[in-house]
Amino acid sequence: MDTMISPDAPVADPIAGLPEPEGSETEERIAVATQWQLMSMRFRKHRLAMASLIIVILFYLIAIFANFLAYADPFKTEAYRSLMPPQKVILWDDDGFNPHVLAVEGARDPVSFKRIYKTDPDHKIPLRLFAHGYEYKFLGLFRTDRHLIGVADDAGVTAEESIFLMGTDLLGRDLFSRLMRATRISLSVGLVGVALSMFLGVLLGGISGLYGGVIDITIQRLIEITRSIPTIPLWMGLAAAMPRDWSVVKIYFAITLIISLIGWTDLARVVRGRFLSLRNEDFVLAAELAGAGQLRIIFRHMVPSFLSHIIAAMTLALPAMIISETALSFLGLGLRPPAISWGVLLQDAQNIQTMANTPWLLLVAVPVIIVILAFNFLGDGLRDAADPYG
Amino acid sequence: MWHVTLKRVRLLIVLTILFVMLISSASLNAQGGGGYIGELEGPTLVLDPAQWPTEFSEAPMLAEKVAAGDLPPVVERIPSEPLVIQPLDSIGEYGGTWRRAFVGPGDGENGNRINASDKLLFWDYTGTEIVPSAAKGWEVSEDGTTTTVFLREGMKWSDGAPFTADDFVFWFEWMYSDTRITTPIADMAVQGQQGRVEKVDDYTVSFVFPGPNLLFVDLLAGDTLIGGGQSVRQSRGTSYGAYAPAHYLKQFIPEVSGKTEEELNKEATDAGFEDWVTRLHFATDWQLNPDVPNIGPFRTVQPINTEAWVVERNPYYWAVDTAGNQLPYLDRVVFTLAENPQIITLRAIAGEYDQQERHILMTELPAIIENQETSNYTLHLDLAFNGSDAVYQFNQSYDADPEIAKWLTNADFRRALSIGIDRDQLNETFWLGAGVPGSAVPAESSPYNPGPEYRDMWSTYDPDLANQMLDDIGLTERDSDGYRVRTDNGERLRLEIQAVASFLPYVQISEMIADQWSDLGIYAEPREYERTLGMTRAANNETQIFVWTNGGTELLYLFPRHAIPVDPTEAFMGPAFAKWFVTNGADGIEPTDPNLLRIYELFTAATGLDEAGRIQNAQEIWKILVDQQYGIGTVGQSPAFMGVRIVNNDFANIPDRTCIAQHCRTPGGSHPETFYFTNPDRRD
Amino acid sequence: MQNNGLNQTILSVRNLKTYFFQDEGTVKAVDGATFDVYAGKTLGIVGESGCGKSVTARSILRIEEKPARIVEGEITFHRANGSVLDVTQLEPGSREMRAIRGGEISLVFQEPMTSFSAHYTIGNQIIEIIRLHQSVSKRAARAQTIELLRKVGIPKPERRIDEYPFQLSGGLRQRVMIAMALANNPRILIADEPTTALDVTTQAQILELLQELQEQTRMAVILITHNMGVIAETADDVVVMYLGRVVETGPVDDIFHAPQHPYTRALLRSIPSIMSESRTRLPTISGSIPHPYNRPTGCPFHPRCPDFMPGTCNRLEPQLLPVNEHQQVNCFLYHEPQPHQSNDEAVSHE
Amino acid sequence: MLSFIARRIMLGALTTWVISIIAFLVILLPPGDFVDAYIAQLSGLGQYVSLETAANLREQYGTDQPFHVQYIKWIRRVAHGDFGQSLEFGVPVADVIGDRLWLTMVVSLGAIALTWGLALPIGIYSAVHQYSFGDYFFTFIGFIGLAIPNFLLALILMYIGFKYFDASIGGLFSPEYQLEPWTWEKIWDLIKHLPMPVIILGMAGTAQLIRIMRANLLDELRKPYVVTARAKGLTETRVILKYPVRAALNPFASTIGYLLPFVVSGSIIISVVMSLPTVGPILLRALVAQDVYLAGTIILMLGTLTVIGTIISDLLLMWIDPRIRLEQR
Repeated sequence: MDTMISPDAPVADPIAGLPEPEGSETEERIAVATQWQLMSMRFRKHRLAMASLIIVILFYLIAIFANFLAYADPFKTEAYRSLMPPQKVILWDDDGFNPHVLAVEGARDPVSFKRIYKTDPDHKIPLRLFAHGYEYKFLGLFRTDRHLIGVADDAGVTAEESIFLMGTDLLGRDLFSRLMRATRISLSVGLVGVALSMFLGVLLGGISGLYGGVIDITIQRLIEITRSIPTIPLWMGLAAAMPRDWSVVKIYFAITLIISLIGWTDLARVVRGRFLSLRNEDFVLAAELAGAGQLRIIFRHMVPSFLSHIIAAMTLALPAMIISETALSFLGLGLRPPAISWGVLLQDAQNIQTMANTPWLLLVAVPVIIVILAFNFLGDGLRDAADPYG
Repeated sequence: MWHVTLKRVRLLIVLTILFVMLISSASLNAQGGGGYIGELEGPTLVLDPAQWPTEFSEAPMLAEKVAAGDLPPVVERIPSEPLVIQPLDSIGEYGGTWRRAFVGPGDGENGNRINASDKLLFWDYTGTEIVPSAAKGWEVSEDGTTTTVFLREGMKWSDGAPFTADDFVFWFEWMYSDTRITTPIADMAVQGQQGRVEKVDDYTVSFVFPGPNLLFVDLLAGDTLIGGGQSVRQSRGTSYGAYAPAHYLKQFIPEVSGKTEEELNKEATDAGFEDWVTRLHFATDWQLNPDVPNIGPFRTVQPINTEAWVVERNPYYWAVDTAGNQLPYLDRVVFTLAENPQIITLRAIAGEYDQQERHILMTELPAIIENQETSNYTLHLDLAFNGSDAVYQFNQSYDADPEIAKWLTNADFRRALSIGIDRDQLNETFWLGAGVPGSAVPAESSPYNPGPEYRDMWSTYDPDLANQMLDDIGLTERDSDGYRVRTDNGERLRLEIQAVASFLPYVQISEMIADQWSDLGIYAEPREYERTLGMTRAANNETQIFVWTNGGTELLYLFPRHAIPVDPTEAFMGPAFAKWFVTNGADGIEPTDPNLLRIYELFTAATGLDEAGRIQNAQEIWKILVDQQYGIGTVGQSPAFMGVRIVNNDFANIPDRTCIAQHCRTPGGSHPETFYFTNPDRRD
Repeated sequence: MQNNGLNQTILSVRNLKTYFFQDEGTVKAVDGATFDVYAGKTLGIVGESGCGKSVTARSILRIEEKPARIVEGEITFHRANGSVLDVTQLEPGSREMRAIRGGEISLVFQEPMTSFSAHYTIGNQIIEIIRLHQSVSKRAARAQTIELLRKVGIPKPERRIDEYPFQLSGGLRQRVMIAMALANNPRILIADEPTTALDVTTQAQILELLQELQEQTRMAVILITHNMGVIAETADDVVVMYLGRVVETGPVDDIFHAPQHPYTRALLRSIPSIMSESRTRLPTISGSIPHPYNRPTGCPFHPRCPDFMPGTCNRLEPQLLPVNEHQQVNCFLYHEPQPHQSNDEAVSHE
Repeated sequence: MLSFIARRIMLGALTTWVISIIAFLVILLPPGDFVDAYIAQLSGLGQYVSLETAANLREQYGTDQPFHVQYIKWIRRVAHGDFGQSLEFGVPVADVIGDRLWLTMVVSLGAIALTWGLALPIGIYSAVHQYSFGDYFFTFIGFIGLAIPNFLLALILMYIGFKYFDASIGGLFSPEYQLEPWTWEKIWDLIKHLPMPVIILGMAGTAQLIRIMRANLLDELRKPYVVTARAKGLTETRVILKYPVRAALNPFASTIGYLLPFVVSGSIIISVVMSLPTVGPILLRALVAQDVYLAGTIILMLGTLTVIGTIISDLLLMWIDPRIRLEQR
């Protein structure tokens, strides 16, 4: 009975501790808790994973508070501030602490055809915390126009009177604010997609591993077929088959569905493998002998034992989803404007003009890289921590 | 002999001068004299036989073959009445390879346009005057029912076989009239009645119609199914274009070949084709089949479905320069495959192309300008004549949502949306200030332009008036976000703008317009579709607003599809009406809008009208189109479509500015056969 | 420490300390082990799992793995060539250490199932160790291997040599393991729980085999086990360990007949006796082994000790000192606390 | 054993057949047909197709036929080793793919070699030195390759190559060799062009592989046989390379099957961005153009490769893992 606490303890060990109080309920709780405790202990050891966890949490906070963090309407276009380079924030001036940016004026150079922007050292645009800006619904609860930062006098939209921390895109839209919104969409695409493939993977993998026989063979074939078809044709076919009158939001979900439809196979294999090996584990056999019902075995005994693996797998699947979203956008299949996602922003930067003259548009790649790195390290850490033999 | 009156020539000269002045002033305004827009210029034809050269010379590459006995001497290869071209700057030197980009087997037009002189008639470099090309002249009968074309005596196919009236008769009888091979076209008909081709003598061919067809000469010169020329009209499964190499193609057609259909089918399947028809279409395709004889300056030596499409000089080409040198000067043109526009831009700014005007995007201009010196090329910006590179076509036959349809067909609604667009913003952002904002009417230089006031009509930014107009037509209610709501259920009125990626970033342009319209309380959502999907949707009458160029509409009768719904494959303004129009009412939806019906009437009547009458009708059509704002024009007369031209500094006889228009077959109008390399190293 | 005079010391461990350095703290897996190993004798090391037996064994072979590290102590080994050296001073990867490892001291351990690589035949794995320490041809090594297999009682060794470990039963595998350990006639064989995973019959056979072989070769055996029964049958001397410390040493008879340390006594009480009734619960030691990071102050056994003396046992650390001619015990029941044994040193956590 | 292989092949054939149906279905799923696509393509390239022409083409290509008719027509031809005619390229599918196939192989195998060459040693190092600076450093570098969207990376590298190194842009051959027949110079030219695509392609997969290798090896390092091996007196390098690495490599055998199709499929985007004459861009082109026979053949080809690959993997696994080999008997 003690095998669950210390499976390494020799069977014939005569010096076992005092038996625990009767009742399997307590025993299980302890068993599971111990496993989680162990996991968190091991996880904390992985410093990079800890740092990554913080980064991931930060990014999800950005996603949640995207509108609050953005200071400019991400859809507001303005030709006369097209492709403006990032502005420098000046924190101190002669009056002491006075964060501001310098006003910028631009015109197109007739020879180079570039828009050239000049700053006006005399025209300071002060920055304020909790400034007024465009109106939005805060967490979907109430309407407000407060933003974390903004210009003091709510002057708003002209190039002379506004701030562009990361510069602007071709249409003169503020890149920083667009990036905030893109973070929201791209990170949630990942989550929804992973949740869906998780569901499919656990369900089909579980059924396959549990029942075996014809069902197993069928599902294995399904996995093999799905994996054998190159992803791009599948994406294209499925994307094109989407109902045409769907709104951007619905298409967004459809895209995640498409990505997850392809992503579930890996997980299904993992789950199936776990089920197969667990079926023969001592404690499952013991539970079976003890007359526990099958469902009870699955949920009380088997699932907890690989839940940590699922979580790790999920964390590792997320960056793949995010990368897929950008790739889909590149192919013109994923999220398309006016939706703002990382893929859409990256696609905007995918031209020679950006490389040559407006490299700040490439800044979009930075959060993508950071998040993907963070998720990978986080997943790595979780997996290392989840390994029961660690 | 030629149907060009002195009066008309004078008119054209005046118009051209006016036009050049207008354009240069417009461009000065637009970009303060960037220096990239030059004077419209090009080679001219020497039509007076007295000035023709009497001695001929040829390329060293051919001279070798003559010496080896593989080719007859140059005098025998050139017709007795060749086309004599006065090169733009200087008599050229033989040799060299023109390096260009192409984007795949679908980009045959890339080469077709270089071979564009295989048309019977063509336009001069201004794109306003019809001049001879493969045919030396033409004549229209008094009653207008017969158009006669005069061929060049001694002219030969690229394999040396004579090019005669028999090739026209063969085309008409065996390739055009055979329903197994193709279907009849409107270009060969008058009021639905098909015309026919008759041989007068070996070098004279008549096109005879059951009624007056005064437009036919224009059709022969235009980029039309009948006049487009062999390169474009007999490639990719089509067999139009007025003539065909009878001596070569006969072997592929039952009856004429002396073989039965079964025998030919057997041969075809053995060769990997579906049946004899597919094999015939392959055989006629100069892009795919290096064996097919043609009459253009170049013939294919490595087909288009490879990494590099290579075309080489036609040893029997029938044009010479004023010094008697057989054209073309260049040995060959090599098109290298580029899978995406970035590669083309990158290679272009690295100086890897000698002249490239296709597939170069305007928004990349600064990068192109920057690298001019280091990569030894010069940028030219050529302005188009069409009124708008981005027309928002409101589908008048839309019927999926009655409420939406109600507004799409409301003239004031369209007008309000049109004046709700800040075109200067669009011009600055997407045309880098180099376009002309305004309505969709063709350039003021065009005879069809209805008058300068139509450039601004309903096309000047006035958001207050727009708001007022929308209120007045009953769209007064708004939702909490400030958007106007539908009158039937009170939900937000949502318009969908359908855009497909192309030469211009239509999606982004639409995003800017949607943002501007949001100030009017109009919610419009730009939706990007993959091109096939977008076009299919449009053809199926599923789009509300479609954005596309109106390129080609400057010659309204030759290329009406982007202005009037007459061809269902691209009738964004009313696909169901177009279907109704082409099927004579058998299919599609009949329009009830009197203005649209009037447009159809004016358009149909034009075939039987003389030049002046046609101009009058065209102007009236444009007036209605602008007043009704079926298609909202934005910015046009710009270099956006094939007008960003990168030219190697060693390349000569290159016009400063060239005509970019559908009918000019850019760069065909500047006769690429006269281009040559000044740098001897490049001529090897 | 007892010295029989007749017996030659091959290995003496003095005050060995092997600690695990981890982020959460340091675990003193072996905390001052001291004992001697004599030629031809079997030393039994006994204790509950986690008491540091296996770490001691690995420390001798210098295959203690990260994060474990020997921090103090001496392991003096008398080599076959007569030289004497302190193993703790050698680099684990040095040529000398590697020559000792597998050549003069070899290891047989716990899991015959997983102690062999599944990817190579048993022959391959034994030939490897022979050729590593003796310069013989492959052929000769193979012959030697067959001979070894025969010696440990593997039937048809000519055929078995080419089989994979998973094709053998647990007992046979452990025999192969022993054969491998004997391949180079080691001076010391460390058997780390060699019979734990085997059924009772096989256990007995394996122990018998070990004893036979020991008689033939006069090698010393260190037998690590938690099983007092096994100790009683095979060991000459016994070392009892608790939480990294040696709590009692002595000849096997003395330990069994006159256990001194309360822990030793408790251990002996918990051996099931054939005489005891099957339904009765075996006496157990109250409480459980403390968490390694939470080692008690003073005598580590005091929280479970029936003879716990408040104020002494929980504050001061006892030392291993002789109680009689043969035995040494680490307990305040037999020694007065020494003044310099201050508590500072005894605090083991952090 | 034989019956096992026979059963595997039977199942493989069945899978291939289903793939062929799905491939065809996926291509025909989007609305419209090749002719629509063709019209749309020409519209964007300045050429126009009339209604009449469209009708002709439709009849000629048979794209107006229902799904099963088109499918049966194609699969019959496939059964005879004839993959039909590419609608867009106008020549038999085999001719379109032919030249590109082996260039695809060269690029893919190059990428695989790079991935393995980098990932396995790094994975081993990372596992042996778990949580060391080197472990973090190499894993980090590997992940960077994974994290940068490779279409962007390709463009950036090409631009840098143009701007600072005067490298030729895209493709696998310099323009002067493009039209030349095969010579040693041309092969050398190809070799000079290979590193950039190979690195970009290889980088994307390296992190994954490092991670798998590291995890596998970590699992193996904890197993008692490693201690046994150490106790033999082997050097540490020998211990690790002979025993746990060998075992950790095992699972890789089972991934070999997916490797080639995976890399080919993954190379599509890079090939488009860098304009490589591989199968990738024509697959994408064929899909956009709904060139059914061409796209269908490529998908079927990749699918079949995968199926064959998995069978080979199974056999390989059997061959290298004595447990599986002997227990299958």
